[in-house]
Amino acid sequence: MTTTTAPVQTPPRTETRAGRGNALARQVLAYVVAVLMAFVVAGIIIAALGHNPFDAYRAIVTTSFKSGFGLVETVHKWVPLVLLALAFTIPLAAGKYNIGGEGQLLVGATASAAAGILLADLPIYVLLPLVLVCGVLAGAVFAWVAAWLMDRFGINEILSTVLLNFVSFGIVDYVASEVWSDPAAGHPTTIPIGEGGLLPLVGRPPMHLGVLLAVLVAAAVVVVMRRSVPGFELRAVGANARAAQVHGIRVGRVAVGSLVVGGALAGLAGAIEVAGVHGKLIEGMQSNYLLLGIIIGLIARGNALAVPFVAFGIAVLEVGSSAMQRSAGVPSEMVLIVEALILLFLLFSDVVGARLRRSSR
Amino acid sequence: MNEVTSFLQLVVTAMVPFILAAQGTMIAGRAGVFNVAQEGLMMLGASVGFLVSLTFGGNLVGLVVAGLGGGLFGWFLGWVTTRFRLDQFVIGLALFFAAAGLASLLYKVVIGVTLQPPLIPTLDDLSVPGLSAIPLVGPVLFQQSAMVYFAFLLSGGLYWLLYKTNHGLKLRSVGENPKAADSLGVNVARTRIWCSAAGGALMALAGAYLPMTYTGTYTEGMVAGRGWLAIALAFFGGWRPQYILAGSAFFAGMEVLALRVQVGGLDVPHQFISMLPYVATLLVMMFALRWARIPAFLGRNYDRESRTSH
Amino acid sequence: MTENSSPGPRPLLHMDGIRKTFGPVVALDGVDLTVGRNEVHGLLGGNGAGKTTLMNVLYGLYRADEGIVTLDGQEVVIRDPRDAISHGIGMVHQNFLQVDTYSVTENIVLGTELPSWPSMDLKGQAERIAELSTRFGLSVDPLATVADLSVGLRQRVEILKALYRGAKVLVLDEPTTNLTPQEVDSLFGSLRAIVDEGMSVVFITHKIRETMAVCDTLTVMRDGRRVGTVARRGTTPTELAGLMVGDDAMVRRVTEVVTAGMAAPVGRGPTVDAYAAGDAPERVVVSGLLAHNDHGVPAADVSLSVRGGEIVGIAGVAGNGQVELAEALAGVRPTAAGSMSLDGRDLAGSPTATWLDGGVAYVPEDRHRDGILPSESIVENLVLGAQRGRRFRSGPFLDWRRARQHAESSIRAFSIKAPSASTPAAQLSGGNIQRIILARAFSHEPGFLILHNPTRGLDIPSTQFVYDRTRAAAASGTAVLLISEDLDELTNLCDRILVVYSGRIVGERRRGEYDQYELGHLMAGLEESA
Amino acid sequence: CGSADPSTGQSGGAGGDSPRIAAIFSGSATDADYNALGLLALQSAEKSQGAETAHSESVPVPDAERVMKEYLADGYTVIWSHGSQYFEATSKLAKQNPDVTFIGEFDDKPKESIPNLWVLDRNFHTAFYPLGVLAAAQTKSGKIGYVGGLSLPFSYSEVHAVNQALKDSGSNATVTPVWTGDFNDPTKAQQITSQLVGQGNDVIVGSLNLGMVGAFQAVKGKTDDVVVTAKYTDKSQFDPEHYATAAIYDFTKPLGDMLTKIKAGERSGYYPLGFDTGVSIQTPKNVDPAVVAKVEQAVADITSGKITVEKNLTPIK
Ligand SMILES: Nc1ncnc2c1ncn2[C@@H]1O[C@H](COP(=O)(O)OP(=O)(O)OP(=O)(O)O)[C@@H](O)[C@H]1O
Ligand SMILES: Nc1ncnc2c1ncn2[C@@H]1O[C@H](COP(=O)(O)OP(=O)(O)OP(=O)(O)O)[C@@H](O)[C@H]1O
Ligand SMILES: [Mg+2]
Ligand SMILES: [Mg+2]
Repeated sequence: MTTTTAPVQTPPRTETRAGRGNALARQVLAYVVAVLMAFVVAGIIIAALGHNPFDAYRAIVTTSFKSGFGLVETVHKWVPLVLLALAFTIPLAAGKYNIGGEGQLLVGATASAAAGILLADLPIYVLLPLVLVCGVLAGAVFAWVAAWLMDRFGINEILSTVLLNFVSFGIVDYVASEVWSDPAAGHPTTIPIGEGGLLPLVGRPPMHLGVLLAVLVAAAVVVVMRRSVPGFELRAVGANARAAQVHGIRVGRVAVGSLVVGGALAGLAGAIEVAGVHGKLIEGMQSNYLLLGIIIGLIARGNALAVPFVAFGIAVLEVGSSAMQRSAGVPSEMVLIVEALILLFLLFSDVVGARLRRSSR
Repeated sequence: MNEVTSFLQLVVTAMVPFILAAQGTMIAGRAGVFNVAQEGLMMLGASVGFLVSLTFGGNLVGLVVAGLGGGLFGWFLGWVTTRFRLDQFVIGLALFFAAAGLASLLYKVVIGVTLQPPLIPTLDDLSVPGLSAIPLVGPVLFQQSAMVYFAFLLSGGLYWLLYKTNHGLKLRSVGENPKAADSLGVNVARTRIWCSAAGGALMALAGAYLPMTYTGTYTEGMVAGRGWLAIALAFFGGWRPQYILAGSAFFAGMEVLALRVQVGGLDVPHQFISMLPYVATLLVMMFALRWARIPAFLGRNYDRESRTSH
Repeated sequence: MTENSSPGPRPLLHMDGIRKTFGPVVALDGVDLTVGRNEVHGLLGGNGAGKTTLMNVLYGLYRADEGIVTLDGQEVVIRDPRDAISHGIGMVHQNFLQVDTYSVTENIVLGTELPSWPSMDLKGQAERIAELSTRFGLSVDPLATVADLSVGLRQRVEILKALYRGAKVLVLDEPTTNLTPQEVDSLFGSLRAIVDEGMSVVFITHKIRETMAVCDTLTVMRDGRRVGTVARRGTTPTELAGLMVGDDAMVRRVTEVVTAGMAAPVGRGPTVDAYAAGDAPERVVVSGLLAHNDHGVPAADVSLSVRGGEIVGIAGVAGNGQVELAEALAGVRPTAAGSMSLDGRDLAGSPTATWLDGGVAYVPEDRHRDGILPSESIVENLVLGAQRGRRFRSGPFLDWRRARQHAESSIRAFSIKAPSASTPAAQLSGGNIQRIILARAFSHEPGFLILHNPTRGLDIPSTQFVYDRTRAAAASGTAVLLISEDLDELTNLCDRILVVYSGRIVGERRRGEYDQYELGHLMAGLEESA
Repeated sequence: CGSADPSTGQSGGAGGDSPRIAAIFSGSATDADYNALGLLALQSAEKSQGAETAHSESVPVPDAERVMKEYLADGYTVIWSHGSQYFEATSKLAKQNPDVTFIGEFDDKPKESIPNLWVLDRNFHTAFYPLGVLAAAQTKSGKIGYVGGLSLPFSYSEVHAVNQALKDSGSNATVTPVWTGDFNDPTKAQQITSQLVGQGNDVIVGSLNLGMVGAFQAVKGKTDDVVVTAKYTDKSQFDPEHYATAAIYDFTKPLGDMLTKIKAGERSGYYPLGFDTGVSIQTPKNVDPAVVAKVEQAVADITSGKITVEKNLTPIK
């Protein structure tokens, strides 16, 4: 008999480069469609509110690209976003939810500022590395607290990281309004760190070198995740912790390590904000990076390679949001709604894609 | 009124949003739906609850509509995650963003710029005849607003529902082993969708409680992170209604105590005092509540014909 | 062969032209099934033949693409298990569908419409369940938590679930996999009682011996089609094997599996040459090894040794410390006391990775849970465990090219059926997943190989493949420990069999002395008579 | 002060054509509080000066510089950052963009003067002196509660001013300053105010934004003999029974004044807020007429220079 019966050997999917390119193109297409759909729906809402959606969108797109300044601002915004997205994604690969990027960023920033203020007179080649390293270490330690609570006491990491965020707010407020407060700032802010602690600026308009650092870190994360032994173990734990353990991987350590590395990246983000953007610690400097970082990580589906690109898109949106309010009068809350819609449509594009592929067979 | 009484009254008043939002998280979670939109849904509840009460001149309408709105969001979460099996975490965050945006947007559209924001009357205290005369307990527990009674009765009701009724048996099984539940004719999708809707409604009610108790109006950022704390509280309470009630008392007690310490003039920077509730919670988890168990299928979608989801 | 078309006047259940596809896979291709009244109807077939799928369609868990189901001469539409239950269909699934945290009673009443005001009356139901269980010889404590029960007892809970709902047709999907011979007999007794009360049973298995013992009628499936329906009286094991496997050459190659346990009617293993490996050096020495279970209770306390080239079996009813023993011997579970050495090197107390390096290879019982990374490719799955070794590494990085070559050669050597080396493991069938795990275990060139239920759920050719490989490993000097609940398998392969009960070794038999009933006696914890 | 710095005849808003003004606000302009005041001033400037205006709401401090830069890029000629938290970013940008005129808010007189920066000194301490006088005259328990948000220098100056008023009035009442950690969390404000009242504080001096609503809620409907003062806008509606007064701020006049001067070419200066420039104390309610008189006297004395309220930004122990 010639009817197909189970189990059918699907014809060997040839692993050609073209095949892989096709898959990539399909994925990118899904993203594009989702973004377009989100903008269409948001546009309808904007129009319903009595504003002009085209003006609004023009504002979003042009802010980042019409001037070098806009681009630099976007790139500056990209840095903390990409780092926080990785801080979420790396533990996620091991099945752990790091909701504490905010706290880790703040504690990292606090430590950087402390180093930069206490040792303000040191020359740049000593102070700058110190400022960055302090941020990284502090972020790592703060994440380690949550990891330790998880490993030693079995406390769910979502719970502990959420609570530790609130603790970090207190720390920043204390440092910025009691310890090294700058009375002239009108807001809990520390005095500036030493000149030597600032990241050098390059280009016109000036861009800080933290951008380069973030690019390098993101690239390193991709390489480590895909090719290195720890990266493999991390993925193995995420794919099946039991099987990983049976095969000699120390699951607890990997999970703790992934959270600590995530914390270190968030801490680096804090350090770069201090050393590159503000030159000091400011209450509220974490913005909404945590949530955006999570969103980016989720939109990128945990793929470290996709994170920087998605982060850039979100940075454009964020930078453009105030322009949208400014030039089209659209309430800035619309950006939240656009972001929500992008997420929804992205997920739906999967469902639709799967249906199409099935019906085309 | 003596000091202990007034302190406890404050604690009980402060418990309500924690109870409602965390029980909402719990009821959806016990059916396997992990909602992370609390913060946004509370904002939406606060905004809608205020605006509707204002427009229709009654807190009850405001509460009902806020609840329905939150329920709609919860229902949507349940529906897309069961029908299309979309990632619960992602949809939850998307809903958080949408609800947060909508909350401010609605206020802007309806009220706009004014120096005299319109007010709604806050909830009246209803004393329970007889019981409110008991010393200490009376004023603390039986001289409160209807929402306080609702929150406590709800917790009791949820306990009864989950552990004493057949519906509860089915509901919990859906969060533990949906395949088993399904194979016995329990409607997994429907259970999940309704639990998620109920959860969303409770979260919005938690938000609506804020303007109706603390301000009489909607103010931006009034939720101030309490939604995220509700998630922590659900874990803290081990996803069980009775412990969530106790946990709410602990959270609220710590929050009020932290302020009390300041008022009492203790010479510690207020920033450290404000960390107290969070640090105390972690300490309690470390040394007392090691059991916290989570529903086995929490946050995972069930696909009847897939082989991997059992 | 006799086509047994209509056993009774009007069949109880008739399925007609059932077709079911999963994406490109055609799992059922126009299958018919007729089950008469008061009969045990065997459903026989190899892995992936479609037995489970067919019954899942009947039970409403899968929706068929085409086909009609007739019950009592009435066409019925079954959209979900609720419909199936209301039509009197009950099913015991291959992987038990139970809520671990619930009590037996709660698991059984789940999904029914018990009144709840002012609260559910579970006590009353517990009594009803106790009564049911005595009536059908399925005794179990209705108040016990399911997670604490042995596999055999959980099995009973599953059957009680169906009986409680008043099933007319009871489907059992491979119910004997984890049972001792005694438990199998008792189950068969219960099935008889059930049939005597007017119900019918569909009994899925790939073990020909069992169908011969209990079934009245047999339907054989292969590759998603029904290849024949026969009355038990009119058929022979060889004929059934032929139907199942489909080609005669294959049948001859797998006779060992087909005839397992049947050559000697009293259950004596084939009396091949007596125990021979007696003088080879002891490679593995375990003394006073103590391991705790997940609740911190001591669960396995053993001393044993395995010589090079020897296959030592561990027999026992599931839940008698086998998992703990296997994991302790594999270095996965920390040991509380005792020592274990391989070729004189003491491994106790060191991390799992050291055991792997030391030459211990472990084929875990639950291959999906402990054996594979489902979302990762075959390549990655074969690297797992060796990622830190020199073989796949260059500097701090993994050499994926070498890993890929290794995967491709393993795919050939172990006949793994997969579209390519980058196919995610989750997409493979159970047999092929087991092949990956074996390939990984053997690529370490182990000195000590621990196999735990290595053929569970595998069909005849795959089982034969595992047997061949195991023998080959032993022949090359590996010390093999085979932990299994399948006595046929143990008596077939092992040079010695140790019986565990409650975590201790309670008896030892050598090849030539095997008697399955005696072993079953030991497994049940009854003192050695000798 | 550095007001005499004539713009030397080039662009920068001088020269008659209507200015383009951009403002940044820290919260939503619908807050009926500080940001709403800002928007009203901006709208009034649009009407009276024919200015083209734009604004951004809810600008976090770390984003202020970027948002202002975007306005610069769009060619706005006057940029107003409404809130002292933006002062640093504002003065930094002022230095970098000499052609554009900036208006920044501050709580002190800045050390250096920048030729294209108007400094609006909010002088909160001035307004809190009369509130202290009210508290001194009104309290029976001798306990006064001060509810702040973040412990910032301007908050300290307010507490010092209240203390000075107590001393000057010869009162031996004490002030308990407490901080909610957030100017906009009404829930915390309600809780902390309830406890202050429970501790016997019978005058509550509030220095919060949206949080103030919660502070009123804490006393609303209670029989306690407590009065509450507020800041920025008339908040009597929140609790007419316990509301005493508020330090009312109005930015319409200061902004108008500065814009007029900018138009006239005066591109930098120091604009202190005071009782003749944008600040007023509402006639106190729910207190004795004698208390009202004392408060009004204090305002008059400050205006006339008879009383100098010390601006003390140092932390409170
Ligand atoms: N949920 C599913 N998704 C995809 N394919 C499936 C699914 N269930 C069954 N199949 C496929 O349908 C075919 C029949 O499988 P089925 O489980 O019915 O076999 P079986 O006869 O029960 O085998 P076994 O003896 O291994 O239990 C197989 O090819 C299998 O891969
Ligand atoms: N959940 C699933 N999703 C996608 N494909 C599946 C799934 N389950 C099974 N398949 C496909 O069905 C085929 C057969 O699976 P199944 O486990 O039934 O194999 P089998 O016939 O029992 O083989 P074996 O004898 O090796 O156990 C597999 O090759 C696999 O590609
Ligand atoms: Mg199979
Ligand atoms: Mg099967």
